Amino acid sequence: MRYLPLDTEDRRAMLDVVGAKAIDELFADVPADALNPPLDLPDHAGEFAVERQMAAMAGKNRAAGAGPFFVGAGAYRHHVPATVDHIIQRSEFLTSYTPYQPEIAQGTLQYLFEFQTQVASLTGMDVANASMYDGSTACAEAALMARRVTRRDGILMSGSLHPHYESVTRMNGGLVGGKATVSEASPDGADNVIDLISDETACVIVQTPDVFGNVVDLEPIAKAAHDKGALLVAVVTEAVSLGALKSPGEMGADIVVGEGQSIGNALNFGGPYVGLFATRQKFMRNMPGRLCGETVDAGGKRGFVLTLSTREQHIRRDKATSNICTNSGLCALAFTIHMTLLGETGLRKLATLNHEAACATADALSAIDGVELVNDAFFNEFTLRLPKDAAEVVEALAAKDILAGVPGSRLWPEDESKHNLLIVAATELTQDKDIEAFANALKEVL
Amino acid sequence: MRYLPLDTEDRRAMLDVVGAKAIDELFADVPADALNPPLDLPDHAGEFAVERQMAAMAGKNRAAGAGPFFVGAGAYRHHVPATVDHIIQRSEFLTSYTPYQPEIAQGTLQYLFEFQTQVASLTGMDVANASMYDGSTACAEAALMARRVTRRDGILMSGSLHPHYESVTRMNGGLVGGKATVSEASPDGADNVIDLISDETACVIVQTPDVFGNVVDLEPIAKAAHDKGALLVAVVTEAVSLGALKSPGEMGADIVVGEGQSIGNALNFGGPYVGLFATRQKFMRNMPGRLCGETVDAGGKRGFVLTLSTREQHIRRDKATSNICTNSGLCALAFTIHMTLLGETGLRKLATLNHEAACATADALSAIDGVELVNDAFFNEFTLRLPKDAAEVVEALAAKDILAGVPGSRLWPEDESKHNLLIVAATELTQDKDIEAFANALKEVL
Amino acid sequence: IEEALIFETGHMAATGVDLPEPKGTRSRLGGLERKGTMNLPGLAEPEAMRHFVRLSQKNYAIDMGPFPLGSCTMKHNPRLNEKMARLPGFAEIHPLQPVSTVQGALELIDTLAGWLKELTGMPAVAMSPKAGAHGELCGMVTIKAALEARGEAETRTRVLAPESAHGTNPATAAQCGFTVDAIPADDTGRVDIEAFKAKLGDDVAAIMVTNPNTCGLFERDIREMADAVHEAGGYFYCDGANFNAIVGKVKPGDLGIDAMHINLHKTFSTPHGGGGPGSGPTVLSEALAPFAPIPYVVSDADGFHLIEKRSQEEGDHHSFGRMTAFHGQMGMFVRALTYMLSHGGDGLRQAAEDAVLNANYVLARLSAEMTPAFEGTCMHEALFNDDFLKDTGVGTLDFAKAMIDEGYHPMTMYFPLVVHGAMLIEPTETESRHELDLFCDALLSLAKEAKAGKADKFKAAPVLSPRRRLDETAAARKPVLRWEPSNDESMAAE
Amino acid sequence: IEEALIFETGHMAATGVDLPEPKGTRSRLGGLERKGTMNLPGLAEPEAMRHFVRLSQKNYAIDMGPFPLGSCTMKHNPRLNEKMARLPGFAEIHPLQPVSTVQGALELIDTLAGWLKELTGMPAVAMSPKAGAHGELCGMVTIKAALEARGEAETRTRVLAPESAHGTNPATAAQCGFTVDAIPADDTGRVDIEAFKAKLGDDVAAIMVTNPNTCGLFERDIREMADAVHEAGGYFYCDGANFNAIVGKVKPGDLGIDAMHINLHKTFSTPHGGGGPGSGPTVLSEALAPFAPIPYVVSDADGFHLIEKRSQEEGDHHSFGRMTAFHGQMGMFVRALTYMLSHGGDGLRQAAEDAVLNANYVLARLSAEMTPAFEGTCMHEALFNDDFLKDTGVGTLDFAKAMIDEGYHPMTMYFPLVVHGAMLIEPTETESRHELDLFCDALLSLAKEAKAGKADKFKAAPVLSPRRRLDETAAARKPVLRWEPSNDESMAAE
Repeated sequence: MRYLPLDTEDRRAMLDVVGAKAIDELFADVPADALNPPLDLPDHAGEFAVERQMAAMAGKNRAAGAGPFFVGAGAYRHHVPATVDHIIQRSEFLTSYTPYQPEIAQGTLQYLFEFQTQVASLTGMDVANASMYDGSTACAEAALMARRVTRRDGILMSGSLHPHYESVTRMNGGLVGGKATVSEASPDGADNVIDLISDETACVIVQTPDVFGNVVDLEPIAKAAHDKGALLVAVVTEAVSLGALKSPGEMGADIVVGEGQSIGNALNFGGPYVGLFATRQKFMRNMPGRLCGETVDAGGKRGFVLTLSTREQHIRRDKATSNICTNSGLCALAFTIHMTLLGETGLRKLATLNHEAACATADALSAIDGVELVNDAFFNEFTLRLPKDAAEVVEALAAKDILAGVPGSRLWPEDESKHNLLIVAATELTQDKDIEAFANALKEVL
Repeated sequence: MRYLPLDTEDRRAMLDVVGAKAIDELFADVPADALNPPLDLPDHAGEFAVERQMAAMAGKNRAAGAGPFFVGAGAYRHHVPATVDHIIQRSEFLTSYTPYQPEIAQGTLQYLFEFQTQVASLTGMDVANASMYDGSTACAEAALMARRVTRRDGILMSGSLHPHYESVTRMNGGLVGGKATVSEASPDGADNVIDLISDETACVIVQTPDVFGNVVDLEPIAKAAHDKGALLVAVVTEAVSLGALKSPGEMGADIVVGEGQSIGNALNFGGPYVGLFATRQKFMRNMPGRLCGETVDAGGKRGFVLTLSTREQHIRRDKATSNICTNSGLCALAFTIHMTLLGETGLRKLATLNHEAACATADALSAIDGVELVNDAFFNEFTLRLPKDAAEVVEALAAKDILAGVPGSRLWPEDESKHNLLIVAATELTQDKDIEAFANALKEVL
Repeated sequence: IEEALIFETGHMAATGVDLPEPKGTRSRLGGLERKGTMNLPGLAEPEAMRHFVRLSQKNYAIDMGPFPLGSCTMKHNPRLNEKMARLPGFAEIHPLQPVSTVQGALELIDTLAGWLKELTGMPAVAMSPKAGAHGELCGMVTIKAALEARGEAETRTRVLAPESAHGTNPATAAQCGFTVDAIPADDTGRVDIEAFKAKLGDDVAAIMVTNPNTCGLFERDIREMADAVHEAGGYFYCDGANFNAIVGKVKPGDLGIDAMHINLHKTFSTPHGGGGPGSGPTVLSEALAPFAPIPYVVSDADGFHLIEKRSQEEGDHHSFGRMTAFHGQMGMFVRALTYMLSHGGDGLRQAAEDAVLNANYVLARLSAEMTPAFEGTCMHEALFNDDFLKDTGVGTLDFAKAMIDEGYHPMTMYFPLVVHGAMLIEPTETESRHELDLFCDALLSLAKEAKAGKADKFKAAPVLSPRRRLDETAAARKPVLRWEPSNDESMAAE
Repeated sequence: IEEALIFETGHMAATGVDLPEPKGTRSRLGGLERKGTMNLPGLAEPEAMRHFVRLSQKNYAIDMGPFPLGSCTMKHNPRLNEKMARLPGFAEIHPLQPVSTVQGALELIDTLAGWLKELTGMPAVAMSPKAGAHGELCGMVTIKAALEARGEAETRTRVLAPESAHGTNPATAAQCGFTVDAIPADDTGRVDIEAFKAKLGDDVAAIMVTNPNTCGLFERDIREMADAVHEAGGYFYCDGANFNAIVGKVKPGDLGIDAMHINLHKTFSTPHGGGGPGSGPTVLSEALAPFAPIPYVVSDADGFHLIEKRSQEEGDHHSFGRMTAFHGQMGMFVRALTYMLSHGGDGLRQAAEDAVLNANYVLARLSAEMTPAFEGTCMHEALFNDDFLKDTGVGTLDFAKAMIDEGYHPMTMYFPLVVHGAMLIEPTETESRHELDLFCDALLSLAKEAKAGKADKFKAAPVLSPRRRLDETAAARKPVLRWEPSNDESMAAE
C-alpha cells in the first residue's frame, strides 16, 4: 500500500526488537471479541481507480463556473488568483503543524500576524485573532465573549441576521443561561432591534449587508447599545463589501465577526471557510481563539509567537475563553495572500465591480413584470419579491442551467411569508450574458 | 499590470538615477522609425478574462480521459500520480535555472544523477545523459554520434521506425554529408534491414516495439551491425515496455534512445516530452547533451556537478558534439519521481497491465469480420488491417466519441499501401467497457 | 535572510491583480461609502510570490521530516486528496445551490458517513462539526439535548473526565454548563476504575474518556466503564483524537460509547495546514441520534435529500439546531474519503497496526537511554518521563528544543499532565524504519550528551533554526498583535 | 541535513503506486520477456515525497530571490500559466488524435503564431523547435534549404558571426555544415560594420547576429548590416535570445532580418525548470517561409487544419522536413499565450521598458564601485569587466561565488568572451526597485570588501550554501555518471 513504508520484512524485524511475536500482542488490552471486527468496506485501490470514483461524484454537481450563477447568502463566488492556490499547497504551509514551536514555524506565524493586521484594518478595529472556523461560529463566539465582558445573558439578534448564523449563535451562545431574542426585520431594511435593547442585553448582533442584501447604518444601533451598556457585534458575511462600505469599526461596533471566504477561498459547498474576529484593544484578553504576537528571540531578532494562550483550553482547561483549539490556518493564508495581491487599490476596485454587477442584475430583473426589488441600498446582493414561491422558480431555472439565487424557503423553511423572496448575488465574475440569460429565463418561468 | 512591480513613481525616480529624462532615451540606438511600432494586439487582461479565453480553446478539444481512447504511435496515455505533478511545481524546481552554479543547485543535480542511473538501468546501458528534447531528436543525435564514433556517413534506418523519427533523423543526421537509407519493413515484422548494412553504415536504427507494435529481437541485428563495424541504435518510444521486455542493452545495442513521456509526463499534444539517451561507457565522451557527475566539495562532502562540458557548445562552440544547450529538466524530474514511486516492482506490474489490456483489445477487435491483426508479438500496441481506409474509420468513431488509434495515412501520407492500417494502443487506463464500446462501434462503421 | 512584513515593503498603489475598469455606475450604497485609507498596501505578483515562498521556508513540515507529536498524529498527506478536493464539481459548488444540482456532493457526504459509521460501529454521524473540539461540543450538546428530552438537564450537571484528558474536554464540558470532576489515574496510566465508579451518581451527565488515552494506552476496562455510566443514567463520550491507533482494529461502538468525534486530519490524513482547517464529524449512538444537528443527508429512490428543518414531521427526530452555517468541511470530506478509498478497509487496519508497531519500536529503542512513563507496550504513542534527565540540568523543554538542531520537530512536551516532564512521541504509520532509526539514533545520542553534562548546549538550543528561542513572556506581557507604522519606529528607538 | 540517493534508501519490494492485480493473461511478447533485476528500488509515497522535497530545498529559484543572469532572462513565472497548461483540454490530448477533435489546440497554436508574427513583424513562424538552439537549427536549415532551391548550397558555405556570439551560434552553423567566420567588435561593443562588410562575399550563406547583442547593446547599424548581407546574396539570422529587451518596442521584421528564434521561456515567462523544457519558435521572412518545417497549422472557413506533408499540391511550399516528431512544445505554447494575453500589447511593451530601465538602474548604481565594460546606457543587461578587481586577488568567479553567501544567484560570468572577466547582469522587469536596491547594496559592499583586501573571504565562498565549491576537475577526470553499488564501497574505502 503506497502510503505505508513498512514491508513484511520490516514488520518482522521490528516486532523482534519490540519483543512481540505477532502484531496483535500489542493490542492485548482490547477486549478479544472486539478485536479485528469484520469490515464491510472495499479493499485498497490505486490512484486511478479512486480518481474515477471521485470524479464520477464530482461530475454530478453543477459547478459555479459552468454557467450563469447568482447564489450568495453567506458564500460568494469570486475569482481566486492561481498564485493563492499554488502557495497554500506548498509543503511547508500545507503539511506544517500548529506553530507551537515558533523557532521552526516563523512562516506560519508571520502570515498570521499579517492576517491579523489585515483583518483589523479592514474591519476598522484595533486587534483581530488568527481566524476561526467560519463566520457563523465566530458570531456565536462573539455572543459568548459579550456575555463574559458584560456579565449579562441577553443575546439580541436582528431578524435580518443570516438565519443559519442565528441558529448557531442561539445554540452555542445560548448555552449556560444565555437568552436569545430576535428582532422583527423586514426584507426592505426596517428593523425594530433598537427597541429591544434592555439592561439585560449583553450584545446586539447586526449583519451588514444583511441577509437580504441591505446595507445597514450601524451608528444609531451602536449608540443605542452603548447607552444601555451592551456591545454591538457587527457581522459581515461578504468580506469584499469592506472594500466599498464604511467599516463597522467606524460605525461604532465593539466586535466585528465575519466570513472571510470571499477573499482567497473557494465555495467548497460551505467549508472550509475562515472566520474573522476583531475587536477593540480593551477587550483583547477576552477574545477567543489563537493570537499571534510580536516578540524577540534570544539573539534579539524580531519574531512571532502564539500568545495569550492562558486564555486557551490547553492551559486554562474548564476556565478557557473557548473550547476552540483549531483555527483556519490555511484558509487564513489564502485570505492573506489574496488580500496582499489585491492591496487596498485592488480591493476597492473589486468591490466596485461587484456593486456594479449587482446593480446591473437588479435593474435587469426588476424590470420584469411581477418582479419587485425590495432593497434601496445594497452591495452585491439584493432580494426580489416574486409573484410565486421562489423555490419553484429556482428549480425551473436550474433546469435551464441557471442558478438563480437562494429562495426564502431554503433559509426560513418555517416562515412562509418569506417564501416568495429570492436572494440574488452578483460578483465580478457575473457577465452581461449571464444577466441576460437570467432575465430571459425568469420571464419565461414566471 | 500584475507582473510588473515598478509603478510610475519608481520609474520616474529610477530614470533620475540613470540620468535619462524619458524611457525612450534608453532606446536611442533603435532606428527612430522602427521604435514603438503600432501593435495590432489587445491590451492587458485580468486573470479571469484570460482563463475564460484559454478554457474556451481547451474546451474545443476532446481530452483523453473523456472517453474510450486508443491513440499511441509514439505518445501514450498513462496515469501520472498526483505526487509527481505536485513536486515538479515546487518553486525550487520549477523556477530554478540550469545548474551551472552547483553549490545552490544540488537538488536539480542530484535528481539528474538519479535520472541518469534509472535510464541506464532501464535500457541496460552503462551511462545515460541528463535528457534531451524528446525521443525523435534523441534519435537524430544518436545518428550524429554514430557518425562521429565510426567516422562514416551512412545512417541506415529500419522501415518500421516511427516515420516522424525517420524524418527528423534524416533532416538532422543527414546534414553535412550524412546519407540516410531506409529498409523495407512490413507491418507484420518482416524487415530487410540486416541486408542493407554495409561498410559505409555508421549505424543501424531499429525501434522496438516498432511503430506497428511488433516486439523486435535486436540480437541478430546487433551482431550483423557489429560485424560490419556499425553501431546499433535502439529506439524505444514506449518507455513502459522496458518493464516487460529484455533491455536493448542486453540485446547488444550500442546506443539506446527513447521517449520517456510515458513515465511521469502528460500527453500535452506532443510536447514537452523527455528524450532518453544512453550508451556504453566507451562512447561516453561522444555523447551529446548535458551530463551530471559525482564529485566532492571543498569540505569533502559528496556533491554533483554538470561535467564533461568541454563537449558542449558554450565551451567548444563550432567544435561541440551538438548545438544543444537545453535538456528537458522538469520532464526528467517527473520521470524520476514516477520511476521512484513505481520502483522495479511497480514498473513490472504496470507493464504487465499494459500488455494485458492490449491483448484483450486485440482479441476483441480482431474477432470482428474483416479486421485482421497483423502482429504476432506486441507489447501494448498493435496494428489492424481494415477493409477500408482507416482514416475514415477513425473519423467515424471519433464522431461516436471513441478515439480509435492512428490511421496509416496520418503517418505515411504518401504511402497508400498503409492507409488501411490502424495502429491501436491500450494502457493500464483502458477499461473493459472502453474495449467493448470500441468493438461495438467498429462493427457498426465497417 | 530576513523577510519584512508586507506592510513594510508594499506600496499603496501596488496591486497583484488586474481587474477590468468599472463602468462608473451610480452607487446605491445608501450613503455608507468607505472613505479614507485602510492602510493596506499591495504587492505585485512576483513580489507576493517571493514573500510567501520565503516565509514558507522558515517552517518545518511533514514533507521535510518526522513530526513525532504525541496526540497530534502528523502523518503523510497524499496529494491525490488535494487534487480531488480541487475538482470543480467539489470546489466550485455553493452550499445553498438547489439540491438537484449537488447530488454528487450529497452522495459524497453520505458515502463518507457510511465509512465512518462502519469503522466506528455506530448508527449515526453528525458531519457538520468544523474541528475536533467542535465535534466534542456537538457531542456534549447532543447529550444535553437528550437529557433535556428526559427532563434531567437541570439535575445531571456533572461530567467526569480523567486527569490526563485533553484540555478541550473540560473546556467543552464547561462551555455546555457542566461542572468537571477529574478521575484519577491508576499506576498503569489508565482510569482508576474504582475511583471512577465511586464518583458516579444521578447528577452525572456523562463521562469523557479518550481511548487510546493520552498516555498512549488502551483503556482495558472500557466496557466496564461504559456499563457503569449507563447504569448510572449517564452517557459515554469518547474523545476520538487517538482513533488512528485502532481504526479497523476495534469498533468503538462495540465498546459501549454514545458519542465520539473523529479528527479527519489525524486519522484520515487531511492536512494540518499550520493549524487548520480541521473537521470533526461526531458519531452517535441510537440514544443520541435523534438530537443530531441539522443539516444532514438522507436518501431514497429519488436520490439524496438534505434535511434542514429542526423537526421533521415523520419520525421523532428533533435536532438541537446548527453547529455551523452550512454542511461542514466539505473540502476535508473529499480529502478524507479519497484517503479511505485509497486505503480500503484492509489498508486502514494495516495503517493502525503499523502506527502501533512504529510507536513500540521507538519505545523499545529509546528505552535504552530514556525512561518510559509506564511499563509494557503502548499503542500508537510512546510516553517518557524526565527521570533520565534528573540532575543533568537539562529539562524536557531543553531536550525538545535540542531536537530542532538535529533536524526534527520536538515531540509533545509536558502532556499528559499526569506524567512528570512528559515527552509523548507518536511516529505514525507513514514513517519508514530507516527514518525511525535515524530519529532514534539522534535522540539516544542527545540523551547521552545530556547525561554527559553538556547542559549548555541544550539550554542554548536551537541555534540552527530560523529563530532562536523566542521570548514568550514579553509577547504576553505587552501584546503586539498587529503591525502599525509606529511599531517600526518604536522598535527602531529601542 | 544530507539526503541519500534513492538507490541507497529504497527497497526492491517497495512501491509508491498501487495497481490492480494483473489477470494472468498469456503473454505475447515473442519470447523477449525481461528477466533478472534492473536494480531499481522504489519508495513508498511518503518517502518519495520527502526525498524530493528535501532535494528541492537545496536549490535556489526565482521564487526565492533575484537571478541576475545576463543572457538568460530569469523572470517571474506566473502560476496562471501553469494552471492553464494543466487544463485537460490541453494536457490530455494526443498529437495524433483526429484533427476534428483538437480544433482548440490548433486554434491555440494559430493564435500564438499570430502574436509572434505581429510582435516580430514577420510573415511566418515555425512553431515546432523544442528550444532556442533547436530554433537556431531550424532557421539555419531553412536557410540551407533556400540556398539549395537557389542552387547555391554548395557555394555558400560561410557564416559570419560576431566574436561575442552565444556558443550555440557557431555550433549550429557547424552542425549545418557551414564554416564560421568571426566578425570583430568595435570599441563600443558592437559589430565593426566595416570589418563585417569586408568579409561579405558570394560564399556567404548568412550572418548570425544577436540583437540586442550579448554585451547588452542594440546593434545600431543593424539595417545597414541587413542591406549589406542581402546585397551579397546571404540571409540575416538574428539570435532572439534577448528579445525581452525590445518586445513591443521594435519589430525585428522592420530591421531586415530573415529568421529569428524566440525563447519562449526568456521573453514569455515559461519556467526554466532547472534546464528545460524550452521552446524556440522561429519566425521567417517571405523568402524563407516556403521551406519551413512541417507540421504547421492553416485555417479556413471549415476550421483549422494541419499540414503534415512536405510538399503541398497547391502552392510552392516545399518543407525541409521535421524538426521533431510532433507539433512542438504545446505545454509551453499554452503558458506563453497565457502570459501574452495577460500582458497584452501594452503590457509587453511596458515590460521591455521596465527591463531596460532596471538594467540601467543597476548599471548606474553599480558603476560607483564596479567598472562598466562600455560607456553609455545599456539595454536589458549591464555588463562589467573585472578592472575593479585588479590587484585585489579576487577573480570574477570568486566575486560571483561570494554573492551566494549574500543570498543571490551569481550573475553570468566570463561571457561575452570579448570582455575581460565579464560580469553580465540582467535583472529583468519583474524585480522591484526595493529588491534592486538590496541587490545593488550587496554588490557594492562586496566590491568594497574586495578592494579592502578581504580576498580570503572571496576565495572561500560560498560557505552558507548546501555545498561549498565543488571539484569540477575531479568530476571530469574520472566521470561517475550513475550510482552503482560499488560507488558506495569505493567512496567508503577512500
